[in-house]
Amino acid sequence: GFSALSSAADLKAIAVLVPEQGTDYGWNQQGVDAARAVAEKYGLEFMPAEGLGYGDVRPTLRELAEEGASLMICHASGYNTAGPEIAQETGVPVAIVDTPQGLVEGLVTDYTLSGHDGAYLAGVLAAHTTRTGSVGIVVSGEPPSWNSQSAAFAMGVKAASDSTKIIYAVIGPAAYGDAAGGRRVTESVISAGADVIFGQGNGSSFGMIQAVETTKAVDGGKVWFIDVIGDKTEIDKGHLLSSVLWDMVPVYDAMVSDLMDGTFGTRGYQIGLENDSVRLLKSPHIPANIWNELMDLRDKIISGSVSVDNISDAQAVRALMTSVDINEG
Amino acid sequence: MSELLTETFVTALLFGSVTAGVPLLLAGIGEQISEKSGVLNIGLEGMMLVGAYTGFCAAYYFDSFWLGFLFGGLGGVSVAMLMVLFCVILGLNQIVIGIALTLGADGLTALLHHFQFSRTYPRLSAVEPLVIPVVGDIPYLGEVFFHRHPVVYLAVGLVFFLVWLFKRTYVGLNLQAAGDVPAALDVTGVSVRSTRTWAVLATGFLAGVGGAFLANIGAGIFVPHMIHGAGFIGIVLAMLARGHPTWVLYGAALFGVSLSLTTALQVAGFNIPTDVVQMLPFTMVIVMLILLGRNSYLPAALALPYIRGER
Amino acid sequence: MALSASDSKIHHTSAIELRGISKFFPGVVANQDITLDIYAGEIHALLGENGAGKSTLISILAGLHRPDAGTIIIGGVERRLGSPRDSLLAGIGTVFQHVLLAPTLSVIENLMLGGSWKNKLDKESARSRFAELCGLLAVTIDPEALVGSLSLGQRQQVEIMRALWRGGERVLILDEPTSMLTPQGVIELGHVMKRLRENGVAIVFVTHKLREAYELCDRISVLRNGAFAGQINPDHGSGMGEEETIEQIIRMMFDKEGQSDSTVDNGGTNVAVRNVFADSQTRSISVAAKEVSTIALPGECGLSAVSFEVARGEIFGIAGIDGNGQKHLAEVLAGQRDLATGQIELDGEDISVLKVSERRDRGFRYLTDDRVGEGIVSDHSVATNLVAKSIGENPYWKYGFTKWRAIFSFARRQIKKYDIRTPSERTSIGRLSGGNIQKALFAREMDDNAEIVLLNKPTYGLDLQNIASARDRIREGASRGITTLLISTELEELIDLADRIGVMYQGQMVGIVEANPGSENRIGSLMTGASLN
Amino acid sequence: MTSRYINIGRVSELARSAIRIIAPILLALVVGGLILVILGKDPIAYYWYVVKRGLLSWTGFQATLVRTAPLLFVAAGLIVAFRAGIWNLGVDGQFLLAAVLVAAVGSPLNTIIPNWAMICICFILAATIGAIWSLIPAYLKANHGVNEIITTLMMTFIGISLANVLIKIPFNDPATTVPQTVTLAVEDRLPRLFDTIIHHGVILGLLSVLFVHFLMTRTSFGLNLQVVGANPKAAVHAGLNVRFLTYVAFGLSAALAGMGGAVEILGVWGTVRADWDPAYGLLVVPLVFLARFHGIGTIAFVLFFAVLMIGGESASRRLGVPTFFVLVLVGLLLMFLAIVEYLDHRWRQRTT
Ligand SMILES: Nc1ncnc2c1ncn2[C@@H]1O[C@H](COP(=O)(O)OP(=O)(O)OP(=O)(O)O)[C@@H](O)[C@H]1O
Ligand SMILES: Nc1ncnc2c1ncn2[C@@H]1O[C@H](COP(=O)(O)OP(=O)(O)OP(=O)(O)O)[C@@H](O)[C@H]1O
Ligand SMILES: [Mg+2]
Ligand SMILES: [Mg+2]
Repeated sequence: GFSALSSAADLKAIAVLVPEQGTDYGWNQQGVDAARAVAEKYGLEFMPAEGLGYGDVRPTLRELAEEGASLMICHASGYNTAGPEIAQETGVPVAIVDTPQGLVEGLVTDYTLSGHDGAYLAGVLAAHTTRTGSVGIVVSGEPPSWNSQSAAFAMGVKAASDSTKIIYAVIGPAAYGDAAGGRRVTESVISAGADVIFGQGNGSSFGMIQAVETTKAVDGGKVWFIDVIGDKTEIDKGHLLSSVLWDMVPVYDAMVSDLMDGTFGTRGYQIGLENDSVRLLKSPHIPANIWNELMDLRDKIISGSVSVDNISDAQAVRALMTSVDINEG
Repeated sequence: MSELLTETFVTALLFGSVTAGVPLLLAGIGEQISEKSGVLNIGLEGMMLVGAYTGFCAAYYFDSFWLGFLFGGLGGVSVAMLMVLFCVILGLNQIVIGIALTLGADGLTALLHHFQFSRTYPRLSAVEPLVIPVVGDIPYLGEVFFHRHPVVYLAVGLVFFLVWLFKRTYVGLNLQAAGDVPAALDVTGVSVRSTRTWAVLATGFLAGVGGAFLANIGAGIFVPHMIHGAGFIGIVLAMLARGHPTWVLYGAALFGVSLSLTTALQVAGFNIPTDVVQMLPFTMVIVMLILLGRNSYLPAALALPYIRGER
Repeated sequence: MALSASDSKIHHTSAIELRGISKFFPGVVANQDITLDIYAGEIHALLGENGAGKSTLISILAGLHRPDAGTIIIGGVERRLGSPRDSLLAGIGTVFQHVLLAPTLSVIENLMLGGSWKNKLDKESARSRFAELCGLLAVTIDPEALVGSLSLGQRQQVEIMRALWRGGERVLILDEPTSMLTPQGVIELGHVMKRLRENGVAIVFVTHKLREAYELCDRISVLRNGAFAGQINPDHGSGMGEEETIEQIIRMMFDKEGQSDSTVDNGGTNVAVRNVFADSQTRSISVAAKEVSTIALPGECGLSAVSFEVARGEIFGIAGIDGNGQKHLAEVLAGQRDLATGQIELDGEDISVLKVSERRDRGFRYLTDDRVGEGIVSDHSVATNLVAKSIGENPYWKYGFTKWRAIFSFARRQIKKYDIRTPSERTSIGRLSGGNIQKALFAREMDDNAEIVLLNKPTYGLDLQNIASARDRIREGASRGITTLLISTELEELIDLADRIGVMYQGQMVGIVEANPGSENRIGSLMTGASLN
Repeated sequence: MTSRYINIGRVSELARSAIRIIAPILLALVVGGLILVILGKDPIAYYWYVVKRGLLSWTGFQATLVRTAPLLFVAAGLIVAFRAGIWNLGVDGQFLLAAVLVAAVGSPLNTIIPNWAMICICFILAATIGAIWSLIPAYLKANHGVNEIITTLMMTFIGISLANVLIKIPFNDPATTVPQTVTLAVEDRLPRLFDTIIHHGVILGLLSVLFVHFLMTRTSFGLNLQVVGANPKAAVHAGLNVRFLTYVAFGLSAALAGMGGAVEILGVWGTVRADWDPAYGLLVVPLVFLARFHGIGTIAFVLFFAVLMIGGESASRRLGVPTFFVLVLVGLLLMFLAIVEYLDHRWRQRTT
């Protein structure tokens, strides 16, 4: 049924499916907001399905298809087996994440989001900011998108100052909502010397922020937090150094237009620095000179003169961290 | 790694273990009380969740950790009251009600959070520890154990209070009889109903305080589903402890340590998947059970409602 | 009767007056419009067949049941006994038919139960109190022993102590307190009761042993089918001798003339002592225990080198004060317990290693004395319990499929044959009266394929008519060639039934005596170990 | 019997129990409705959507049936265990591990042997894995009398972690970026009924419940288990091999739970993703209790709650109610249904 969709008139509604409520200043919220924005832009009906959890979303997908969704965005890596199956079954185009090889013309497209370029910049920023010479990475789990950013961040740090230590810690399996765990682990990382924390994790990242706000660095000074995906400025208490912002509007926008041109499913989508779909949050705490340096670096990356490889394998990520070098040596 | 494992770091790790252990301890000894009296309280997780929510609200709005714990306890008690009504007074199936309460509490607190906090995510400030003079200066341990909110000292004290209560008081006798042969207690003129009622309420209070501790001191924030199975671990600890409060203490310590062991290994750079480390405590316990193979004492009337004169 | 009751009121003050008490249970009227006065300073026997409603009436007085109709007047004022506490506060102490103690608590702790939780535990004073009660009842029990480790007899004594411990200053109720006691224990209890009577305590005494009732009691009330059936005053029974009185009681209890001798006279003077012992040597040995010993946990009494032989068709009595190894002996024979040394032979074949089921297949039957504990599955139906030991066997199972219809009709037949009082074969057996449970167990063991039956206190809790029929069945079985091992604490019963009697003392069989009325004293001295030292 | 044994007729039992069921459910819905009103949503609309989607709409109803398949297997397992007096609260671990192994071997096997054979082997494998995972609790209970609530709960905790390790390391599908096992192609999964989305697992689930119901209530084996469950001392006294029966009950129960995992993977998922744990046990345990271990009752309850899950998801989405509300509703219904069970039970007692 995709030829039927090849003119704008047939596009009726966009559905987006997210595992948690779209109010987390992070992955879910960015996804829902972006889809809403695009729907408005094209005057399409918007069908959000939030808080579906990580269980079986096939019933919801089928129902959305029945209700006339023209595009179903499965905004969770957990949905990328179900999505294509239902696309085949119902003929309704589906977008999934983290599966570049999974494209099916007219039916399935993929958007693999990685802010690794941005994370690289964040790493540089961290290296410039740290007083103690140690920075920390705390993640709630080890999904590819987290991994590639952790790796890029580490590379950024090393690029800026080779001597800076990088402390890496995973809270635990399925610890996405484990705020207490986030805080506990972050506190340990801070007391291991880190005074800049690069934190990735949904509910648990609030625990990390809590730790950053309530724990002194080993030098007695303030600890900074670098966030990902969302913009928590509204709820910041003065520790939010920056954030690697992800903007999915360009991605969804491109999907819809491809859908109209009948080229849907012929290419995957990324976010990147070039169109600011990945960018660093400019907080007042970042000194101007450093910010300018970062922006230059950004341009170099865009121009390709600096390239950041995209490492998504957990083991490879750990290999980049200071502690492991010491271990091997 | 050697340079990473500084005193501050090790201290922080142990500090974290204690912080993680205290909620388990509170919930565990709480559960132990109601189990002694013959009520199997599967709703522990729910009581902790509600305690975490109410405790956080109180601590946040009244800006007082003490009030936080108080209301956390009361939150737990409010769930416990349902348990009392359904299981002690009406004699409904304890496992059904326990699970129902846990599911309901999970949904309700998440719902409340959604409408109340999901735009602002309020967070508490750091807690002011009560530093115990002398012992507080011991390297490592001093900070880990004696730079704490008083509630931690109370929790540990409670363990030994319970040891005394169980062995040396009528309440202890009554609890044991109520869990063993309720009728035998009943015919001596002590109401099984109020024995079990008080026991369950006590459980609710302790679980609630445990939840509040997790939210206010553990996380400093409330997020949905934040108890994360701690309640069920508490149930297991209570049962393994076979009526000894001190064993719950050891159990809670074991879990606390294993949690920060995960972090320690990672920070130290050992490439062990977190899942493996997570398995350790339970695996240890199972192995211990197989080796020691002591049959676990559980009250004979555990999970059985008592209806007077029933044959 | 009513007349005698009312005129005697003139010179008696009533401790308790029951007015039209009724109690209904699912499908049963347990008590029906019972009106009864209990006087201060009397020992009042409450008699009635199994299921007559005695325990129910007592539960009502103990505050465990609320009567569905009627009022209770205590010391002249109407009282509502809404809970055991009310009843205790009203000065009523109770010994329950089925022991109600916490096995994981020590004896002393069990006795202390019930103090207000606000007071502090004072074990010392409790111990001294305990000591004097032990003296009073002439028993020796370790106050620190866990109740779970005591024999049923000892538990019953603890239960009696508890009744004396608190409450009971106005009325003391004893529901079959002697069922598990030794003759000596019964005598001591009698003294205690008399002493309490002197202090004006009213004592309600339930028993199935009419002679006990006759000897101890001032008045005797009889329940039948839940209703008050009449009253007798042995002492007033001017000119009415013991036999006559008992005749009259039986008439009241069963609403019929007492028939066979044994029914009336359970006094053990049964002359027809069969003397198979003499020729038992010539007969084939059916069961033999050789130097059997067991390992005992603390509190239990194990066996040390017990040996005996029983001839086919013989009734071999095993006497002894409860808790002298009878339990272990029974369990070893039944195969529920491993023996440490020695061996057990069945028809000359060593069966020491055979499992319970295998011994059962060889025709071995074991009637346990732990009725509620291991005898029945209390929340399963009477029918299920009647077949519980032959699950999977024809004709009630075919290819493993249950034929419930057949089972239920079989159950109905058994219920009729053994006169088990139950609303239906589907009623859960736990709801039956003590005696009726016992009948069901009896029915289960006494099936046609039985060749050796081991009966542990088979008649305990039975009313005398059922005792009579039970004893007849045992005799009849023996005459059919069934080998019978009869464990009992009641000499009278043993002497009445058995050919020979082995006496247990502290886990040893201290002697085997030919059973005849003359040998009572010999056995008695063996039981107390007197003959040893 | 004697005149005093009254006969109470079964008059209007149906009507009575009907009321007993309906009333509390209504109460639960009213309480839930109040919450909705507080949230400013229309309760009637919500419930209507639930019924419409979960029950009345054909596709929705299919979804409901599909959802029941694993629940029914888990329920069957629990019926066996509970009737045998074994509180196997570890079904989730048994379910999950079986699921993981089925997912791991499923599609490789399918390339070398015919589909039907693969499916059979997967079910056998699942049953075996489940049973193995119950071995330690069984041993500890049978030989040391260690309470199985503790051990099974712990084995579940371990099982969940172990499942993750398996998925992330040995069974990880290199083709996917997220850690998950290889995926069994849709056409190789359990065949579907006609042209619906309902796979045969649903029927197997129904059969499994009916089977265990029959097994436990109509066979000597079942009665043996029941005796052991109701009073182990009596079982010993009756000469039953309590240890053996304990192992069997555990094994059977866990095997069924494991097959539940197989059905979910072969029927719906085709793969298992790391950190996936549907924790069906937590829902099914109370349902089996509420049905008093009765097969038909269990099926009814499972269906009812499947409707609620499928319908609730949809209703929440349409009305913009956070999905947490479904949890609240489940909790409420369980509570009020427990009251039904209680009243009904007491009433039965009064009549038998
Ligand atoms: N306020 C309380 N705190 C803790 N436990 C209590 C409390 N009140 C009662 N209990 C428990 O309930 C049990 C039974 O209550 P009950 O009312 O029968 O107590 P009691 O012994 O009668 O004391 P009192 O009647 O003076 O309150 C007590 O033994 C005690 O274990
Ligand atoms: N809680 C109960 N539920 C149902 N039926 C009961 C209950 N208690 C007693 N009954 C029934 O009431 C009747 C009287 O029982 P009760 O125990 O009072 O008889 P009893 O005189 O004590 O007999 P026994 O001499 O055998 O002890 C019996 O038919 C019994 O089945
Ligand atoms: Mg009181
Ligand atoms: Mg009785």
